[in-house]
This record gives sequence, structure tokens and C-alpha cells, in this order.
Amino acid sequence: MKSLILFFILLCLWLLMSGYYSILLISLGIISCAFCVLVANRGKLIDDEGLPIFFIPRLLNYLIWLFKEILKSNLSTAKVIINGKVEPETFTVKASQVTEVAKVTYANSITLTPGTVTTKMHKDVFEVHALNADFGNDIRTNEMDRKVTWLEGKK
Amino acid sequence: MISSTIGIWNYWIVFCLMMIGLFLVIGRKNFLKKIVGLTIFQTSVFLLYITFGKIKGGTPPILNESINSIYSNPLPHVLILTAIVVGVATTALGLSLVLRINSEYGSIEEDDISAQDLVDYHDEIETGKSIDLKFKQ
Amino acid sequence: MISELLINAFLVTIMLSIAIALIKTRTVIFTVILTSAYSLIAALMFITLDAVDVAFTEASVGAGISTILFLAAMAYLPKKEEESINTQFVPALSCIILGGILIWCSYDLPEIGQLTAPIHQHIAPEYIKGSKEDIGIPNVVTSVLASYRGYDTFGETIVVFTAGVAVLALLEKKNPVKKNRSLPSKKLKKNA
Amino acid sequence: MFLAGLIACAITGILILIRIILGKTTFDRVLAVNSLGTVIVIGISLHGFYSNRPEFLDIAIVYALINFIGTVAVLKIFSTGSLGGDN
Amino acid sequence: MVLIFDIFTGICFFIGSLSIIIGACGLIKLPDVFSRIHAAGMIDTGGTAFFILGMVFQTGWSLVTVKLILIGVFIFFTSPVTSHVTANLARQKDIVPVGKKIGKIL
Amino acid sequence: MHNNPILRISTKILFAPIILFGLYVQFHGDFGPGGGFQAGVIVASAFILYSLVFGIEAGKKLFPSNINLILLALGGIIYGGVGIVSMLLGDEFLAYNILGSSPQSGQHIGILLVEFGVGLTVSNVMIALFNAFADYDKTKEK
Repeated sequence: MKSLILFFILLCLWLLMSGYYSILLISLGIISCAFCVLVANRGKLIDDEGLPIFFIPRLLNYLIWLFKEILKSNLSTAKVIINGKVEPETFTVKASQVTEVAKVTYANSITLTPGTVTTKMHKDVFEVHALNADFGNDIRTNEMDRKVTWLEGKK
Repeated sequence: MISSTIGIWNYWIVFCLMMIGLFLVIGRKNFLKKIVGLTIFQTSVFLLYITFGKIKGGTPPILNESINSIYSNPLPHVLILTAIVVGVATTALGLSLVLRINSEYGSIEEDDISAQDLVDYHDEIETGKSIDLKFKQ
Repeated sequence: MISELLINAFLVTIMLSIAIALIKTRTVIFTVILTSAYSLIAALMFITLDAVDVAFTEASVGAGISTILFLAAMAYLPKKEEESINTQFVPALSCIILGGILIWCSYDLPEIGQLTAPIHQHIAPEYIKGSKEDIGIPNVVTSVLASYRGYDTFGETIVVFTAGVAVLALLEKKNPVKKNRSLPSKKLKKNA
Repeated sequence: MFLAGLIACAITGILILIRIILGKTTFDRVLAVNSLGTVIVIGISLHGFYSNRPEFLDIAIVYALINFIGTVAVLKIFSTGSLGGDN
Repeated sequence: MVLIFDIFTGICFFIGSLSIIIGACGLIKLPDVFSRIHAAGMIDTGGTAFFILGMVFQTGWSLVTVKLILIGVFIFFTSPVTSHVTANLARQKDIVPVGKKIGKIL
Repeated sequence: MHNNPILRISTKILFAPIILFGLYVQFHGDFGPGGGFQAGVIVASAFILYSLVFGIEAGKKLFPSNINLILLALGGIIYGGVGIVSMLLGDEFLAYNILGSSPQSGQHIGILLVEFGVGLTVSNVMIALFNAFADYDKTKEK
């Protein structure tokens, strides 16, 4: 079932990238996608971690929110760099997600917003390095944690 | 003056890169550095070839109906494309030779290795075994 | 069209600065990182010189696989380069003299990008025309590579194959030479 | 417009190069080379538009890919000492 | 219509250029590895996002756009991974970040 | 490094698209930049990434080295085989015109097959090189 979904995703990718729709190239594309699925299956890569489909229904909403956050933190990071007032701090936060993928998504979201970076992961405790107290407070309010848990949709 | 200087500036820098590569090969005693020097020398030769193929105001040699300008010369591209892949294969061969030398002599510095060989040689003279005999074994 | 040449001149100067840094350094890992950066900029340089296929190859082979192979070999080698005892004066002098001669000769080379240069007159126009009419594929480089110069590419493929087999043979576990060859130098060291 | 973007990329490239050559720890250098790769990806895309042939964006994708794999390889050397180890 | 798109592209390129240049300045100026990662993150997110947005305005809707979006997705996917792994290894090799520590640290 | 979840999950997600992209470059070498040499390296880099993250043993389980060695030779054989087939059909070595119904389609088929042979050889050589270098200390002990 998951292999079939991966196959269709890859086929869409091929058709979007290709731009030439002759019979030869489309059949080559189908063979290529089948080969990819075969190899991925052999390497045991097609599971909940390799193909997190349960994210898809709420993904767009989350991404828009994430982009807004990235924009805001880019602006404040630029201010910090220009002013030169750097007071880094290190602290730990607790993630409330169930699956590993959602935790990774949370950690990646923290890293993706400039000004905060996840330095260590140990089960559900993350060590975060922040450029300033403001960035640290943003993470410590747990808004992002709640958003990712909502994205996961398992609670 | 300035435009003519810029017209051959690439050649000058390419020759400088070439000489830096050559210097790393002949001046340094470390084998890994020698291979890095060889890589630099190779890349500078590639740059020289590709620079010859460029035409001012040309486009890459991939034909397109809607563009009617000059295409750059495709011949150097073909030569260099295969040369890059062969280059990495020879680099790998060199690296594997360096690994073997390291496991035989315990060092990859040229001075150490020639000193060990010298010790070897004198040892042979003392024990009376000729070099030819040893290679036959 | 002077901007094209200016971009080239700028990139090539950056490459020179990286190469000078390469001469200065003595640690192996920094050498490998600098070589990687050098290849990355060389690939960008190839794009500005209209050689997209070459840039593709350089980006994937030169910057990717080459770096990984250097790293893999580096793991078993000494991490620092020793300062050599001998003076490096003679090699440096000969390199400078040779470079000077080459730069002096470069005044005879045609300026970059001139349509009237001899290289553009001989066979390239026929290939560009023939690629469309005889072979019917738009990428001239591929058609020259696989069709017009098919023998050449066949040879190159065999060279890559041979190099791969040679590396596999060299790094194989058993080594008959080592068994026969008793290293007197090591014995000497042990005795001493 | 595209030329202005390219000039910005060039300035960024020089600044990052200074960091590569100055860099104290190796992690600084790895980070800087990674950033240099990102800037060059932007530069390749911009140059495609600048020379009116934007269909060659495949190279930029390859570039981003190789950049990622190279960084992972360098970091693996640091964590385990060899590329073959199983952590 | 073309003019409007050109203006949008110009604005995007301007913001993108500012963001990559400030990021590179930060890469030189900030005190230690962990702080520099934030500056590198600025180049990876702000810079690429705005430059790609600007180029999308120029192409309209075509196959080139798909590839541009693919580049963007790829960089957004791999940038946090490399940043995190770099920071993680720097911590493992006992490089202690500058600044204060709040609470218990792993 | 597979006990780092971020790296592991991103490798799992990226593995299939990288191979697909490599094959895309392989088969679109006629229309844009690309071809056998580049595609071989990209496909090999996907396997190298897998070996880096999950360890060399897992990489060898995914792609056994005896299959690797067979495919290594097969690429060259395909290239030479195209030449010999065109010879058997009554033309010169590596003259593709005879392979199809018209000269142009013959050239197209010939170039596709030849590029495939190149890609097969290059990708397998690169994987074999990586395995040989990464496995060096283990082979030395035996």
C-alpha cells in the first residue's frame, strides 16, 4: 500500500520534471519509478518514518505558519547581527509528540527558524541554543510544540 | 588596455594555478599533498580547454529553436567531460597506492621512505643477498 | 558583453586565492575541505563559460565523489603533514620561471571569446549542424560524445572500469609480496 | 536586476571565504563551506536567468545534493574516524 | 503587467541580497560555532526563499517553476539537518557554547 | 550515525527521490545537460549516503558486492555489444544508423543504449571504490 503511494508520488515528480511526453520517455519513467520503489523496499525505507503520510492533511496550514515564523525570526536575527548584542543561552525543552517523525519535525522547525538551533536530542528532551533571550522565550512558550502536535494529529 | 588585459586574464590565472599544482607535486614531500596538487593541475587544464571553447555572447551548445544566437564550441566540452571522470578514477588509484605505501612503510613522507629504502639496501649488502635474488623470490 | 568576462575574471581570481591557501596549510582535513571548495567554484566557472555538461560533471564528480574518496583515504593516514627538512627553493624557482614563460607566451593566444579564433573554424560548426540533421537530438555534447566520438567514449569507459578493478585489486586483503618480503629495516629497528 | 543579485552573491562569497580561511575549529569551516554551497546554488540559478537560458536548473539541484552528502561525509569522519564505521 | 512582476522581483532580490550579506557578516562577526549556525541559517532560509520567490515571479507558470520549487524544497529540507548535525557533533566534541545555561543541560 | 533520528529520517525520505533524479538525468541526456557519466555518479551518491548513515554492512546488504561486480562489467559489455550488433547487421562498429527503421531513430536508440552502459559502469565503479576504501581497515585485519 505504502509502496503504491510512493510510486505515484515519484511518477508525478517524474512527469513534472520531464517536460517531454513521448511514449518512450513515459515508459522509461514508469520503469525508473518501479526500480526506485524496489530499491527503497529492499533497504526497508518505506515505513511511517520514510513516508509520513499522516502529515499531509494539515501540512499546508502548518507550513504557512512556519514561514511567518521564519520571516519574523530572520528580521530579529538581522537586528541582532547588526547591533552586535549577542547573549547566547542554552536550555532544554520537552517535546510532547508521540512519533519519532513528529519529534524530528519539531526539532527541524526549531533549527529552521534562525536564532534557535537544536543541539542535542535525547528521547523527548531537546537541548536548544538560542542567540538571545527573546528567541529562547519564543521556544519556551511551547507554541511551536503545540502546533507540531496538532500537525501530527495523534493526540 | 583594460579590455585586452581582461581578455587574457583567465590565461594568466590558469597558468598560475597550473604552477601551484606543479609546485605541490614536485616541492612537497607528502604523498596526499602531491595528489591534491595533481587535482589542482588537472582542474586548471580543464579550465584552459573550456576557456578556448567560449564564444562571446554565445549560449550553451544545446539547440533551441527559439534562440538564434551563436553556440559555444562543443568539442572541448566533450573532451573535458570524459577527462573529469577518468581524472577521479586515477585519483582513486593514486590514493589506493598511497594507502598501500602507508601500510608497508608506516609513513607517507618521501624522506622517510627513501631513508628506509637506504637502510634496506645497506642491510642487503651486509648480508650478501643481492637485490635481484630478492625480487625473484 | 564585458560583464561575462568580468564574472569569469572574478571567479578565477577566487580560485587562485583558494589555491594559495592550499599551499599554506599543513593539516589534512583543511586541505580536503579547501579542495572541495575549489571544485565547487570550478563548477560555477564552467557554467559561466557555457559548458553546462562539464559543470554538471564537475559538480557531481569533482566536488562530490572526489571529496568522499579523499576523506575515506584520509581516515587511515597521518593527520598532519610534516615540515620538510630540505629547502623548497629549487622547485619554487623552477615553477616561477616556467609560469613566467607561459604567461609571456599567453600574449600570442587569441583573446577569450573571439569568433575568429582558429579553434572555432575547423569542425565544430559541422558537428552543430549535423547534430540537428543527422542525429536529431538537441544536446550537441551528447551527440558528439556518444555518436561522433563513440570510440573515444568506449575507451574512456574501459579506462574507468580498469581503474576500478585496479583499486579493488590493490586494496584486496591478501598480499603475497608482503609475505615474501621480510622487511630488514623493521628488523634493524627492532634489534636496535 | 539579475546582475545585482549576482554581485550580492559575489560579496557574500568573499565574506564566507574569509571565514573558511580564518576559521578556528573545523566545524566553522564545514559550516562555511556549506553556506558557500548554498550561495553558489543561488548564483547558478541567477546566472541561468541572466543568460536567458533558465532551463538548466538541474545543475543547481545536483549542487545542493552534493553539498549535503559532502557535509554528511565530513561530519561522519569526525564522529567515527572512518567512513565505514557503524557509529 | 510585466512591469509589476519586475518590481516584485526587484523587491524580492533586494531583500534576499540584504539577508545573505547580513548572514555572511554574521558568519564573520559572531563569537562561536553555535552562534554562527544562526547566521548560516539566515543565508539558507531567508536568502534562498526570497531569491527563489523573485525568480518564480519572472517565469510565470512553467516547468522551470517546478524545478525552482524543487530546489527550494531541497534546501529547506537539508539545511536544518546539516545545521543540527554540525551543532550536535560540536557538542559531542565538548565545545561548550558561550553564554549562560538555563536549567539542567543534557 | 543511524542513532541520530534527524539524519536517519531525512535519509529515508531522500533516498528514493535521489535515485529517481539520477535516472531522470540518465534518460534526458539527449535534451538537456546530463548523460551517463553524471547520472552514474548521482545514483552512486544515493547508495553512498545510505552506507554513510546506516553503516557499510547495511549498505552491502542493500547492494551485494557480487552483484556490484557483475554490473560493473556489464556496462562495458552493453557498450561493446551495441557496436557488435551494428557490425552484425552489416555496418561499421558503433554506427547506429542501422539499428532503427530510419537513420535518426537508429541513432536515438544507439545513443540511449550506449549512455545506459556508461551509466551502469560509472555508478558501479563509484560504489565499488567507496566500499573498497571504507572497508580497508577491516580487510587488513584478516
